[in-house]
Amino acid sequence: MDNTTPTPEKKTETLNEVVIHFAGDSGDGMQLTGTQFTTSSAIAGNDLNTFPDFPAEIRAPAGTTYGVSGFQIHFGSRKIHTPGDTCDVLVAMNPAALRVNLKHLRDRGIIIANNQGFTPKNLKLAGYEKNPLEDGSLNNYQLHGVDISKLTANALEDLNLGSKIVDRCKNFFALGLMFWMYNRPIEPTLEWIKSKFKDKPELIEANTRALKAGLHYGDITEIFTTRYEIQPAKLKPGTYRNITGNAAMALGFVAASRKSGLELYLGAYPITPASDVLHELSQYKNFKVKTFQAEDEIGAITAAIGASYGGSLGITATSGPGMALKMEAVGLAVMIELPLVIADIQRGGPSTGLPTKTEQADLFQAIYGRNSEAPLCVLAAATPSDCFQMAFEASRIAIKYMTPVILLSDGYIANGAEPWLLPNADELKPIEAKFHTDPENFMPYARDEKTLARPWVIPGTPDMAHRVGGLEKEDKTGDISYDPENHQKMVNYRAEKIERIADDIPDAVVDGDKEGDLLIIGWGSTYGAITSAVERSRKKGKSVSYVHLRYINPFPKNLGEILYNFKKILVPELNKGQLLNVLRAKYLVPAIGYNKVQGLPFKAAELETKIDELLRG
Amino acid sequence: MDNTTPTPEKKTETLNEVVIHFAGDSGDGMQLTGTQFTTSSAIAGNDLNTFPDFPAEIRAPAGTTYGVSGFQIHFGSRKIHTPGDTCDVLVAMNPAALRVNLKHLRDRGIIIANNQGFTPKNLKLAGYEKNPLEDGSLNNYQLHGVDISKLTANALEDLNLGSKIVDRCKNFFALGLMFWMYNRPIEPTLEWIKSKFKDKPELIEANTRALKAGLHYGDITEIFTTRYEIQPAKLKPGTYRNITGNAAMALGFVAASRKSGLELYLGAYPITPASDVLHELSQYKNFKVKTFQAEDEIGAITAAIGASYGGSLGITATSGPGMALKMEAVGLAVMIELPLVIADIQRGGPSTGLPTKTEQADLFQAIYGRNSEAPLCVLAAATPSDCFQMAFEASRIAIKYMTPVILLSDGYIANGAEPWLLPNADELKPIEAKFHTDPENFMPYARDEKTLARPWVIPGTPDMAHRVGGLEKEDKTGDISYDPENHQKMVNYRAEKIERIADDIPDAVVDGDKEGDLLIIGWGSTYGAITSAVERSRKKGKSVSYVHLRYINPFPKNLGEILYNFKKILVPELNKGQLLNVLRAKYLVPAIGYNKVQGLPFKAAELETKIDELLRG
Amino acid sequence: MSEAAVKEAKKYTAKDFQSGQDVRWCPGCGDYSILAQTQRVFPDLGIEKKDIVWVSGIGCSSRFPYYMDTYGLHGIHGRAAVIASGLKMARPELSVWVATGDGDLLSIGGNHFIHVCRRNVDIKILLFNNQIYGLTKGQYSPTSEFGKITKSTPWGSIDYPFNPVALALGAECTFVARSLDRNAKHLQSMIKAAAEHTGTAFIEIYQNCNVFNDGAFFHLTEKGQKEENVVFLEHGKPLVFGANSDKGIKLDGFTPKVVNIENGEFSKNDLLVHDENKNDDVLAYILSSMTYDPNLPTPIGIFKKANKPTYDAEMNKQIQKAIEKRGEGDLDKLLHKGETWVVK
Amino acid sequence: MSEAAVKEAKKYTAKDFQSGQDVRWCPGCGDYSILAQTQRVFPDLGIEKKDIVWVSGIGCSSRFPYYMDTYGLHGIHGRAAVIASGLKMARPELSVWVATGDGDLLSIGGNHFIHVCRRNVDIKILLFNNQIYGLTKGQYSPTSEFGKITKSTPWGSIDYPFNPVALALGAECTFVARSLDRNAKHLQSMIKAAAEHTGTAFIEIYQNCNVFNDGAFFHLTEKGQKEENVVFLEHGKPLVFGANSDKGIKLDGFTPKVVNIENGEFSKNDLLVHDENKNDDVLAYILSSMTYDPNLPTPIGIFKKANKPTYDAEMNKQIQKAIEKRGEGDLDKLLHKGETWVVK
Ligand SMILES: Cc1ncc(C[n+]2csc(CCOP(=O)(O)OP(=O)(O)O)c2C)c(N)n1
Ligand SMILES: Cc1ncc(C[n+]2csc(CCOP(=O)(O)OP(=O)(O)O)c2C)c(N)n1
Ligand code: SF4
Ligand code: SF4
Ligand SMILES: [Mg+2]
Ligand SMILES: [Mg+2]
Repeated sequence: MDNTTPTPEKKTETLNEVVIHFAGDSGDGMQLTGTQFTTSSAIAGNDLNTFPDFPAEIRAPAGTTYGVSGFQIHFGSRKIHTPGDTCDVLVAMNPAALRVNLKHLRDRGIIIANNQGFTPKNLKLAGYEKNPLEDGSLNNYQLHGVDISKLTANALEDLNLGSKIVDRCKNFFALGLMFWMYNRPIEPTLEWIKSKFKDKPELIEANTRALKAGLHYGDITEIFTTRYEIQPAKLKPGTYRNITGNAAMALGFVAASRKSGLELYLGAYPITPASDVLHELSQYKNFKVKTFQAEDEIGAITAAIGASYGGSLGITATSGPGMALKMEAVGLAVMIELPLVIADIQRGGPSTGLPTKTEQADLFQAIYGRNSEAPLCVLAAATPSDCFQMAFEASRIAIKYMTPVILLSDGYIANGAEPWLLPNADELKPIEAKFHTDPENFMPYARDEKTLARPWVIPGTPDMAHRVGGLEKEDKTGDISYDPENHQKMVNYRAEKIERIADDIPDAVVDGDKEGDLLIIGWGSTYGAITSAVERSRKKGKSVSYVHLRYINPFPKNLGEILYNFKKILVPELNKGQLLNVLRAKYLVPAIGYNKVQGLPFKAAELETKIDELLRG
Repeated sequence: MDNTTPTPEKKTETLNEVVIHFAGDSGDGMQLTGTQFTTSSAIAGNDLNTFPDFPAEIRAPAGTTYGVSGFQIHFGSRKIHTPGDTCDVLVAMNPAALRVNLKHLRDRGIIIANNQGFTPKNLKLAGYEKNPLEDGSLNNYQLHGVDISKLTANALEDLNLGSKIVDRCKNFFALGLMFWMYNRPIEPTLEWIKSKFKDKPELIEANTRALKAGLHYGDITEIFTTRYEIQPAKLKPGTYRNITGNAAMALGFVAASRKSGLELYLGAYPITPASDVLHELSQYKNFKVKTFQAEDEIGAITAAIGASYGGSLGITATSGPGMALKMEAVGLAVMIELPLVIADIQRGGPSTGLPTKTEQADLFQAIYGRNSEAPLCVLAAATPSDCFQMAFEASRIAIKYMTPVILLSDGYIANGAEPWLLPNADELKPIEAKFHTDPENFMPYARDEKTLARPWVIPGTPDMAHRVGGLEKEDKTGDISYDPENHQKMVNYRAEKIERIADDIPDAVVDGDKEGDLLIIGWGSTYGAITSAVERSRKKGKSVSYVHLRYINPFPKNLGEILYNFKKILVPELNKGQLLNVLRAKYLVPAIGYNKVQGLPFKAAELETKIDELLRG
Repeated sequence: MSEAAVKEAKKYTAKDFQSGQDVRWCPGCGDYSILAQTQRVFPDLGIEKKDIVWVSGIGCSSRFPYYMDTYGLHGIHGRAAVIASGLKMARPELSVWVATGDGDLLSIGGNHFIHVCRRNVDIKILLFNNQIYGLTKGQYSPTSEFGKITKSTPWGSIDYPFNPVALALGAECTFVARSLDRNAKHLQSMIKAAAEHTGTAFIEIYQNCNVFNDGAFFHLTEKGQKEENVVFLEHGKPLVFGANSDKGIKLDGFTPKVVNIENGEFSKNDLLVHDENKNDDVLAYILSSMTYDPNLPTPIGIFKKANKPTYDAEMNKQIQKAIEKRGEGDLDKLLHKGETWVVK
Repeated sequence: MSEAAVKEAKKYTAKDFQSGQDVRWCPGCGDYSILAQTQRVFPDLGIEKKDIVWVSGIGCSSRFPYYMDTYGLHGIHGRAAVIASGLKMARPELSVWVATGDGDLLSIGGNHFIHVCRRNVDIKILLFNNQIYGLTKGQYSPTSEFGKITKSTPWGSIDYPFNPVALALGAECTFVARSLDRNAKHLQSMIKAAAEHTGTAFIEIYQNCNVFNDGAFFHLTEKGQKEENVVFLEHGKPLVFGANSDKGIKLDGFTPKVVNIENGEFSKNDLLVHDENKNDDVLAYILSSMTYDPNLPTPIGIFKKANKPTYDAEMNKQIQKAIEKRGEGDLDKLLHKGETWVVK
């Protein structure tokens, strides 16, 4: 910030939290803009939460409402749990972006609109008869039409770049303006530009200029009279990094590999929103991570099974439709009792559904979606950074119990980001992974007394050749057996083994009073919204308690007790009541659901209203 | 029965019911023997029930216990619901057959053993140190060692056949002996032999001679002093035919095709115990039945979807592992809302499991086993002949509601047989199948007010071209839509459509009192065993009521009411409690399960004991 | 089809095949041209619009059916060929087309592809081969070149690519061709030829994905490069190529070699003459083996065209035969088949 | 492998490879011979028993691993090739073998098969081709002949069979061979050659299912017939066959023809000479095209043997390269990568 010109007097206001929504065409770079703002805010010490929301098409036709790509960031000086129900600032690069997102803007909220985007064609595509920037329809907001495209072009004028390239820089102008308005450091973005375009100096120059032009525009123009300051959040001391759920999950697996001494093997087939797990892991070759992009999801999981058989930590990552395809193979893994982690990054369905939208509707599939009695462990991550922890935990359980584990995440936390307090590698508990090598009395299906795990003997071990497979196994020997009593015994063992995992996981923790009128039970990515809603309700003096489940099969052992101490139980889910169903069947409690299936996360306010309603009624 | 020689005086006793178990090596033709005895008994007017039980290997090594193939038939002059908990007669062709089945023989029961099968080698393979036919260990039974192989060879001596061929005829000798003992007509078997071997006259002669030799042996030998008579059962008047579940199911589909006017299209991939549905249907080409043996289960179901899209009644049939593979495609069918019937002939699992054994553990998979919210209708057949009715019903619902329907059967009723009171084709209700052809205001996702079904418009219809697919659809237009509210609406529609089927199915019927101490709820193939157990318990004066469910999703509307009128609810299932779970979750009743996962059907006695226990405790 | 019917069908123009749905591909995507050529050539096929169905899987390319004003089924990933097979068996009178991508057809859908070829179901398959996964944002595909750096292979891919033409030949496809998104005329002629073929017709279309794999085929499509890098296969004609038609392909044993036909050493008469109707596939194999050879031009055109009864026709013939033999099925008789008895 | 190790491994006899499990195939099944030849030849491979793994799918043939006293994984239907691929990538030092059937490998497993060929994963695939589904009791398979009457095709099948050799070639498999269950010596030599090949090795073994498809290959295996119907492919040798070695195969253009070499018209010198190492696949294709031709003998032997880096080796090389370039991964550094900040 060297070459700033003298500026008109501006005042600075301090805010506790702010929500900004960047929106434009799929090609307008809104995801990038959002990410840069996120990094900068994280480094400024704010807590934050983000929600990228984009169409399934790569570049949907310009100007259409279904082609709008958005990125919402919520940051503040207090703990931030959600990307925000409504936004304070809407940056709209075109009329479609305005049309789609205006309903989320709070009363008197700020609109920054790119005047050049509001062409007659774009207005028509968005369904506006008149230009809303001009017809007074936005009087209820603080409307700022800015010549973003034009000002960007002016700033780059003497660089002699093509008009397309110039136009692509406009998002940096918008970013610069927001940096100005919220007093963010620009250095991280300047660094990013430099490394991103390291072979294209003209683009470094262009984007840097656009960014600074936006920044200076805030300074010099008279439209903007106020800058805002958001103090750093009081976060736990330590080193932080901003992370998305998929990146965190990949790291969790690498950590588990290191801490167990097992090589990591990922079999995967690309699918939204799980592909980033593959992309991340395929970079870590120097961690001896093997990644195999298979011909399909069945190949992906069965190759991972082959690798696990060979002594690797075999994992696979996918989303709903791919998950459905893997289920026959999951049954094999249940039968041959090898470690395997199957990550399901859920998305909107059924069928191809809404590939880029979020949902929590694969819980049934995870618990029940296989032929016959094929029990396994099911875990669910709560936040982006929790994906690290749960990937590590899933691996630990898979190895210790010689079982497949399904780890549920979803599009919302997979792509969303939050500051992550980095663990030190040394602090992570080692995972004991032992290959059995003693041929004396070796039985492939003998079981550990406590865990009921069978021994893991890998090819290459002398004098312990044996055969495993999907036909029913004889107890201990592992030979093929069709014997009725043996079958019953083995079915029971497999179920009991999973049940016993409950001895090895933390008790469920009640956030709030241990008994009362209302208990909320949540799982997965709704953690943030529920936490916010519960906090708000408590502030209003309501007694609401909250249990968030990361362990879904088996449940924590104390869950039953907890449930029976509340008059009402509410289970909010982004599905039609799947955890609800499991809880009701198991504990026979008259829990009720709060369900939303719209491809979107909960808003804290929706939940707050529901809580009010329940505590009133 | 022309050339019978004068026989020693034999007495004839009348019995109400008899259970015979034929057992031998996989290659001994026991399945055939059982089937022939079944036909003959059916024609003799008895009610009956059968249970074929064989290993997964085609011809497992001779003499081994795991290679034993068995066929049990229960027939009588009263209504017969099960193949019998224990047998009265055990025909054992070798020591392994004896070893495996002796535990099922009742006290003082009859053993007919083939002396020649009890060679030292076979005795050893079966784990006998001494010959049980000689060591007195079978004193508790009516033991008859018969030189079956030798006598057969004698009878065929002058035919100059190879010894292998001669040996293969021995099962007909055993059959003949049983025919004699239970006074069965031999004509049907003679007919069968003639048509089966129509190109091999020497085999007609050989098998006929063996059969008659067995028959005459009973007559002339002094070992057997008693013949038994079993009066015809008092069955509903009408024409009967003996039928297995898979054959009945195939006919049910053909009937639905005829009654709807839709061509039947089966996409299938062979898998035990479902392959016979393919085999049966592929014969009916003159009914315009198209059968396609696909490259795999995914190809099978997706081809059927293609056919349904073209206006056929698309169906597919499989078992557990194949079912798992189809689930992604089932989701597509849910989304594009076309008629489709998916028959799952359940078998022992998980994974490859016990392919030739029975189980009821795919209920979860049927209801829940897909990504996201993909509701569909689930039906279950109760008996072999009920497979006809339920296949017809599944087709009706699929067509009327434009939805996939899963029809559950299992290995036990699929291969088991019972007399079937034949419906007349005219009596079967027509199924209305209408293709929409009016382009005026046509909307591919407009809905019938009552059923919520969308219109079925098939390619070839002028001026109604439209596109369907697995991405979320816009209400009415069917265009792609990622709109949140629309998604919620469509998710709700799909759920509601399935719920409404409840208006269109019969109420659940309580067998017994409408309230009381104990209600049993069953589904699928356990019908016979539960019915028998309930009958027996009632005879003992206990008040037990019984509801058998053929409609599982949705449940009959009155089911809730029924449940609340009983103190205890017992749900016997051949799984670890799947229907139980669904009932508990939905109605919050403290139902308990009685579960067995042994690859075998329930015995009535087991259930009786459980009932006693519950009514005592 | 009667001539009158052809005429009747001829009434269409390209516009009649536009569904009116917004086309949601990236600006500049090669898919637009394939769509345009299809819409341009379909009026000439003499098929009634109502009888045309497009089936697809999942991918950018698989959005194709939405943009054609015909019947359409946008299926699930990899299954288009077998969905289409089921439809064609059920309704042999329909004209069934598949739009698919290199991931959709050759990765997850590879099995259905080789089986439909083997069975010779009468459907037409247009493979939009952009050598990349477009819709999932740029992972390498089974046709990507060895060593390709993509999101999922930051250290370079280590898979050898399929040669889709060779694979189709190995699976005994009866019509195998290759074309280019940017050669409108050629693409039109291939689509037409596929339509005219009875049996499985497979066209591999090299398609530019300007977002994730821009320029993959520029050496075959752009002026100044394509002349030296493409050789067009024309039935009965020698294989000539080069900006000045100065080169040709000559066989050396089984091995195709480039020769100069202008400098006097060789003439057109020495060149390999294309014969798309050879009843063994050897010539087609030889031509297909040129595909990834950097020293040879890439063959574009029809590799093979063979006659063989189709699966769908055989299926329906069998039904006719059964009806002739047994009479049209009588449900009552069927129910009463086998051993029955009467209880009074 | 060092010579000492070879010697050490040589200690085995066929018996050492018998697992002691009861063999549960039907008496007379061709699978017994394949098992016996494998057990006979394995001691000669110089591989330690502990390092051998057999992987299979589902089918009669897929029970094979139970009977070999090595490590074994009996997988699920159709997935053996890719399970084995995963294992081999994870443990490149193992010797990984696949036992599979024509249904398992070519029907449900077709896609994994062509992809493993394309990738050249160093596994050995033994296809027990009995042209029938054995374990499910006799439905036709993708290699059954057209018109075959089976339980699922009582009116005759209407699928054209795959030619597995051609399919493997189309998918660019690096080692392609064919053998016979009843020719012990030949089968042994093929298994040995496969073991010696580095890369995907595919052997199609014609196998008699005496219960559901008895005699399917008797013309190739039984005395009095086989002599006229089989031509053995031997590297560098002309294609001679016939009871009196009086016939041979000569190329007419690309078309193989039977000629008599005894009556003076032709001699051995006119015959096609086999070359299994040709770096294009054309000769292999020509030979494979003889398979179903009733006028030609069936080629048995190695069709193709080519050198190409394997997928598993490349994968592990890439890891070495990454470690060299970046140093062995440090978890703490990885966690702290990118933009971090400190809260105090
Ligand atoms: C079962 C399943 N797996 C994965 C996906 C994700 N997916 C959608 S399209 C696609 C590949 C697209 O590549 P291609 O077929 O080449 O089409 P393109 O987009 O390049 O035209 C993938 C992997 C899916 N939709 N369903
Ligand atoms: C997913 C699945 N589908 C179907 C089956 C049933 N099945 C078992 S083996 C088999 C085919 C066997 O044929 P092949 O591979 O030729 O082996 P063979 O028995 O002839 O040796 C089939 C269809 C199965 N086990 N799993
Ligand atoms: S991503 Fe590539 S293939 Fe897909 S629409 Fe864009 S340019 Fe076309
Ligand atoms: S069914 Fe055929 S392939 Fe299977 S074991 Fe018996 S003979 Fe062998
Ligand atoms: Mg592609
Ligand atoms: Mg086979």
